[in-house]
Amino acid sequence: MTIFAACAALLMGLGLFGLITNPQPLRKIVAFNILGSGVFLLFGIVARRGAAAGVGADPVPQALVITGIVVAFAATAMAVALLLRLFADRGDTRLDHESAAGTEPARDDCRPP
Amino acid sequence: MSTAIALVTVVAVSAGSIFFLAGTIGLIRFPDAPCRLHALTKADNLGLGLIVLGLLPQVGTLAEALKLVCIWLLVLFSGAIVTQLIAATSRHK
Amino acid sequence: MTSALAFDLALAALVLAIATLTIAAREAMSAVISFIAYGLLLSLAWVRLRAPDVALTEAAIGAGVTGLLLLGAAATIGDRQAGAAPPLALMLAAGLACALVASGLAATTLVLLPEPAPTLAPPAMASLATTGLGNPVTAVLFVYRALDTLLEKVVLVLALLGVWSLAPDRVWGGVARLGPDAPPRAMLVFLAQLLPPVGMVIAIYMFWTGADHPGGAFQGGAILAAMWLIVLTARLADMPATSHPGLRLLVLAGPMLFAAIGFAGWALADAFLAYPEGYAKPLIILAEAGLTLSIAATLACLVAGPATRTPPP
Amino acid sequence: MTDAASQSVLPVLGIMLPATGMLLMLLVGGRYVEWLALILLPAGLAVAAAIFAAVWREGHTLIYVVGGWQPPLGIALRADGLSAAMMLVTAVIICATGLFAGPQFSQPRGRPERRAPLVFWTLLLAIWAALNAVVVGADLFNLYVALELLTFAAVPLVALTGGTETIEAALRYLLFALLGSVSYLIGTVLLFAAYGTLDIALLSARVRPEPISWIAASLMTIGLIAKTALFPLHLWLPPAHAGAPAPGSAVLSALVVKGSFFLIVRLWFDAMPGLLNLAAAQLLAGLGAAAILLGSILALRQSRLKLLIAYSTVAQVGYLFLIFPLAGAASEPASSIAWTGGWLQLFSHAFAKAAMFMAAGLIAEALGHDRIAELGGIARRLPISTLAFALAGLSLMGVPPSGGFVAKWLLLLASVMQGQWWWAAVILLGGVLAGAYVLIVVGKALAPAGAAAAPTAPVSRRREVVALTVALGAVLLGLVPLQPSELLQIGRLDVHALAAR
Repeated sequence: MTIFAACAALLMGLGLFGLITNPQPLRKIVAFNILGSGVFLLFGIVARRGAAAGVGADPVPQALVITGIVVAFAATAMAVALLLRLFADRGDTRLDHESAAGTEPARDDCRPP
Repeated sequence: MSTAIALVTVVAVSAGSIFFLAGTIGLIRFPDAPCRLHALTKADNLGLGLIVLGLLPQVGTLAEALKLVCIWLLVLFSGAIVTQLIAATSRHK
Repeated sequence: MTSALAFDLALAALVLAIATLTIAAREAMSAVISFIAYGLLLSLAWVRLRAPDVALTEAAIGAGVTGLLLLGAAATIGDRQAGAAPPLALMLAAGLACALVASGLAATTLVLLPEPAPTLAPPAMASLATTGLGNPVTAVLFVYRALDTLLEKVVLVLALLGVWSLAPDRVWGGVARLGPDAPPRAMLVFLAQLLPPVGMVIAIYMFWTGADHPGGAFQGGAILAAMWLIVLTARLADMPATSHPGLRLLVLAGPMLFAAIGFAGWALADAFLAYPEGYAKPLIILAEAGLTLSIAATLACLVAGPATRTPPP
Repeated sequence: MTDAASQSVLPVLGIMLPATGMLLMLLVGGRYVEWLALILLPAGLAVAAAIFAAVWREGHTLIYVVGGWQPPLGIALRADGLSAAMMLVTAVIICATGLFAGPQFSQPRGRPERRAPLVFWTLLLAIWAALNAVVVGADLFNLYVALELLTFAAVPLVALTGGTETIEAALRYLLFALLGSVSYLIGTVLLFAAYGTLDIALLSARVRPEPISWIAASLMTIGLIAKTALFPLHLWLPPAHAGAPAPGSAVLSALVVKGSFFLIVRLWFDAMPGLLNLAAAQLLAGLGAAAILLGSILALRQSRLKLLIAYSTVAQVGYLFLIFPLAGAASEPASSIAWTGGWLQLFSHAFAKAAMFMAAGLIAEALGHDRIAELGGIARRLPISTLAFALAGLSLMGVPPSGGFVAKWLLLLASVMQGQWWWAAVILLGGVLAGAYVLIVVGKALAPAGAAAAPTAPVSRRREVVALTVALGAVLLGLVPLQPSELLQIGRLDVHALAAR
């Protein structure tokens, strides 16, 4: 268990590093998933430490992780969809365009026709 | 008797593992896609087959044994097709 | 004991090595491929942590469906998008900061957590008999903390709405593009004819067994989604338009059924999301059946993305 | 565990009514979406009002144990005075936004379903459900799910117009928010590992001032700050809030950022009472002060109206964090005064900012742009919208008798009473800067139209009146007798009393 605790902490560090330093949003999303799985692993260690009453791991943190994995997937799906749309519109996916809305006049094409 | 069964398991699983190891080394070292696939399929089919074979004497019920065999068959099936697809794609490029 | 320890050490080292590879990979595609390998290995770690339900979820959703999604994105975008990497000094500073964070977290979990560890396993097991379920994780998901599960289903639907909303106005309600435009290879078609029946059996087994053994709606739904995606990629069936009433019903039926059961509990069993005595297990299986279908549809639609073609007339 | 009188199903309805409503909308689609909204908005308002009335009348917290499973195994929902007030304000702003957005997001008769209306109405209800779940949530992980619900509803709203810039803003917002969620989640698991519960009331009894509590609380606070856009994690907010369509901006700026702020207060004041020490409180308020000054100065330098308003949100959110040193100190009555002032700031900013974004949206719609330099003559064309903007601005500046005035006055009073005069200086300076950026806009609007003034598009009178009414709400909050201060205390003691058992 000690081994996986150290593993979880290192995974979180790695994921955070990738999220901060990698300029490509797609790689940021991958890094976020590694960061997230490190956090989930921490839940797993907490669950394993809570082994009692004849089960090998506390079921409550396990259930929380299952919920968390699904939520993380939903986040990934939304981020990927935004990324692909950005790529389709602009041909690149850089996030360092300054003053995002500062240069262009307000667009409001949600008005009724 | 139990020693003989254990021996069968150890030998079969070890042999399977060696196939996997060889397949993985091939996957990394071979130069192009068809060669790599060639290495990989050996690991999948034979390696897994041997491991399943080795584990069969250890299971308690018939249902568990069937599950193991099903796993092997599924891997064989999907592995064969995916290999074909990868090969076709790599030739296309 | 020592062999188990050695196995754990090797597994943890391998997981970390592949994670490093994923972060450091030069190309987006290799990063994604090693991420999938990472997810599969991680599910082994979950087995070692005695959490087989999580292991199945991690393999099916964390590695499988997420991997599929990322593969699609990497194939489309590739590395053409690269912005400039931050300067070396900044990288080093970030690396140092992340190392600090990691060691801080490691120290926290290794040193500061109390002994004996607090646990909710005894109350969860003690009440298990009243639920009629055999799998305590399912009991937490559908009985003790059912509100989390219900809201998380709403999150999933909301994510799908968010993805769909990225379709340009003129193709709203249209059809998403899945896979390349070229006609599918014969082999893929063959796979799509043979595998889905087997996959469906496994998915149903997975959902059914979830009440008493590892498995459940998420894992079953993910497998079902994968089968549907294979069939769609092989063009054996048409991708339904996002405005198709049947598709919307499929996505929404599970969460709405679950909410309805929740409200029925309010009317019949004195509390929202409570189950009438003796009916807990059948009601949970009913809810899970609906959710398995809805999860499958939602996951598949999330992978397929927003509409890119106008709806068929 | 809890007395029968305070059991109530209303908090569940507060979450489930908009949540199931949202699912239904997606199911029926097309024109039925607006009809559903027409039913659901008043119904949700009625639920919020009922909760408010019940808490007010009974004077204690409403509790609902979901599924009958008591914490720590199960999940409870708690509506205390603060939740009740938050829910009511949320409901009023959401309903006003619905009225404002009605004509903008309507499906044409007899044509295929359009994208924007369906997405807007479903997201509006999803945000409502998420905010209600955040304010009545009493379980740290349940609150995580609620926060994610809020994020997943807010991000597509930013990208709703479909412009490339807004997509980029939405993606950046999502990445910030996800980092925030992960940080919050680490804190949650550490607290569970240390104390064996996720329930806030149980936690408040078990938590001890020791390193692990500190680490967990810090991580959770950092995560929530990223979602609240407190300086220095504010970078995502201006493009996101300025890029959304006007009704979306109104909800995002008025309500969504407040959801995560609410949780920071829940964490430090309810879940971990006694853990808040001077250094942490001063640090949070210091960031708040930096946000007030920096946000205001950046607002002054904007050339576009919606961006100016968005930077003003960065500044106004800063005021909220003054609550930590001022209300956290145990020096009555000053801390109660600060507590009331802080929440009044939140409520009046919600009204003022919603009104401002509505007015700005109408102005942009009439002119076809929102460049501040070319606003000349708009006061003559859209007098009601300009008045709404100005009235909302009065509240932001803190001019009597507006709600913003009373809020800032109370915070000022509390900081002087406690000898923390430096916060008083920041409050005054922030007021002056807010005055400057509001006056720039109003001055330009009152100026005669330039020679090259473009023709203006017609704007719905009804929508102008909605904006004005919301702005009047911000002003009228200042005239409410300070009785709400008692309401805001309801339940604070309950939690502690519960902890004592």
